Amino acid sequence: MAKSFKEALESGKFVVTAEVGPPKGTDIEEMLHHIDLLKDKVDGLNVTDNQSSVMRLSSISVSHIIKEKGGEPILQMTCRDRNRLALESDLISANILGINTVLCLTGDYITVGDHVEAMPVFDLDSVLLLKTVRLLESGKDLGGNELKGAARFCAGAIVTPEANPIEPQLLKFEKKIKAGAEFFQTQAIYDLDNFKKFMKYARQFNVKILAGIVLLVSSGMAKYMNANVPGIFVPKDLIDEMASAEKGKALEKGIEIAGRMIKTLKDENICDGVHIMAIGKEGKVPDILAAAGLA
Amino acid sequence: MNEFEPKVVAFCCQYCAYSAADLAGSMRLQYSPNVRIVKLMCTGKVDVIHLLKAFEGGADAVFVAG
Amino acid sequence: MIVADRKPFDDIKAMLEGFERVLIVGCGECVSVCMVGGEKEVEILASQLRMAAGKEGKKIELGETTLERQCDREYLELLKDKIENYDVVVSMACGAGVQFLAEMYDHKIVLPATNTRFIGVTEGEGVWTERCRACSDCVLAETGGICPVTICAKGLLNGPCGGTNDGKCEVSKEKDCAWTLIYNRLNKLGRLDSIREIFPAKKYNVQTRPGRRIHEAFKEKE
Amino acid sequence: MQYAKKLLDEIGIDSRRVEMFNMGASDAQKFTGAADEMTERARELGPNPLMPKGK
Repeated sequence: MAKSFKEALESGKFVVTAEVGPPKGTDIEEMLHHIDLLKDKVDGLNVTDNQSSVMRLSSISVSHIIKEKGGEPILQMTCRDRNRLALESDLISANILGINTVLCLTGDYITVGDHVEAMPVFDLDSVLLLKTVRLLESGKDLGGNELKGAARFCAGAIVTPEANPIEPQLLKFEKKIKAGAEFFQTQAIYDLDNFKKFMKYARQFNVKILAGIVLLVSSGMAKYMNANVPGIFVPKDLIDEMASAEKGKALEKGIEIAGRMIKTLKDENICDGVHIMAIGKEGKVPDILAAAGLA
Repeated sequence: MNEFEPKVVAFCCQYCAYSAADLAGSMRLQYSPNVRIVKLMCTGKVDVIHLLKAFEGGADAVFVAG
Repeated sequence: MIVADRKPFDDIKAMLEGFERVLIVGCGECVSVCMVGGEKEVEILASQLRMAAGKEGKKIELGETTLERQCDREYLELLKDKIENYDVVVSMACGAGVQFLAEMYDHKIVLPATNTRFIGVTEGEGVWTERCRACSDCVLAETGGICPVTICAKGLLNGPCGGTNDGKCEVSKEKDCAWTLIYNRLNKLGRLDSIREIFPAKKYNVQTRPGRRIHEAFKEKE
Repeated sequence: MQYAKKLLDEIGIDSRRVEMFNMGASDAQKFTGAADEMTERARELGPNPLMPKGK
């Protein structure tokens, strides 16, 4: 797609993004295959930044590869591993590589990953990182110095509509908007009624919301997420539906559910798009899009 | 090793365990002759350091009864 | 107060390998209160060292003393005569005390018996929790008296991260989410407005390392 | 008591050598039981490793 992600967002169309996880190591064959498979089918491809605090290829290098292949990367940036100097430097570096979309995140804590003894940085947080992006666009840096050439970004953030308690989460959501977030990708949502409530609230702000869709691969996975992943709630009827799938057909059922949810979100004009996370099953994203009638 | 006779120190509260030991005597109950009793007002007073000191002094086992 | 842990016995024993005359110096302040380096703990460590040496048939001569505190020269001076009778000093104070002792008696080997952990409070019997990071730029006025720099694992200044769950932290279900606590406290006080504005990035240059402070009244003397 | 056991284990003295028993003033049997049990444990574990051998 020739359109930039920002143009896609502003065009008013139902925006679709997916995710690419950089591998741990220099063998990128499989990742390149996923990029080729997805780059023309979505409006943006998120590139995770040492996801789950596990050391991998950098999100900038992979975003650059996507750009070179003609795709539209969404650079994820966390505040976990870099102080403000490094973050600013990486932001303007990304910009000169043609990477124009950034998703500002706090980042998981170090000890959930594979380098538990490392120093957690968190010099800035996601709100301040968004502010920093806007500052760099004004031609200045956090040290108060003039830049030789300003940055230019479409900046986004995340929100967790199922967070418990929700009030502090919404307070932060509003701060992110104040700091300059233009779009939000949400944590995985499954309960559409609850999501509609969130959207009713979110609609008072001038931001685009892309609902997070995580592909279910089994009823066990749904139960696991309910018990262990903060901010994710899979309602019982969906767990039952997954469990009802014939043996060996659970993945198909998950694709069907994801497709159906996306179709509902689009047809009922509930939100502005979706962000599909097919963790480990990136190859199935085209099937999900087909099931949603978007292919 | 056959002649090894352990030295056991018992820290006893004078109101409960010491009375119990006394009663055991009156009842002519047999118990290990290896036990040396240290009578205390209350075993709440026993500190870790007393236990360590007992071992330093050569005790083979130590118990607190209260 | 400053909260510390005692180093594992094996570590202390290994540090003292080859020394026969050892002076153990406790501290009567924080480490006494948190039951790791006061008079009683000096006795316990001495007893352990004696037994361990006895078990291995080694000779060890232990001195035991506890100072009012080890972060003031006037108390450290009291060691002046005693210290000469020993090859090595084991300080059971916090890292500050160990260093000050070592600085004052720089011809002696001074070894630490504790790992200094944090500035905290006595949460309950035998339980201490961290409450201050000594960041030199206190934000407690805005955050309802709950420190996000200390209580939040990530030290976030602008609200909870996405890892918060049922008021707990993503790092451990045992830990409270600082921002849930802050939100609830401010809500109760009717002061939520104090966290609606974006909190600026923290100024790390006010945390000079090592820190140094001179009381106004003493500045001229300097 | 746990603390005492830990301190003993640290220096390589079997923590089974120390124990706490609760009893009332009339529990003569409990006392004799405790006395016998600890003597038995000491026999099993052998002499206090701190003491010179052969005594």
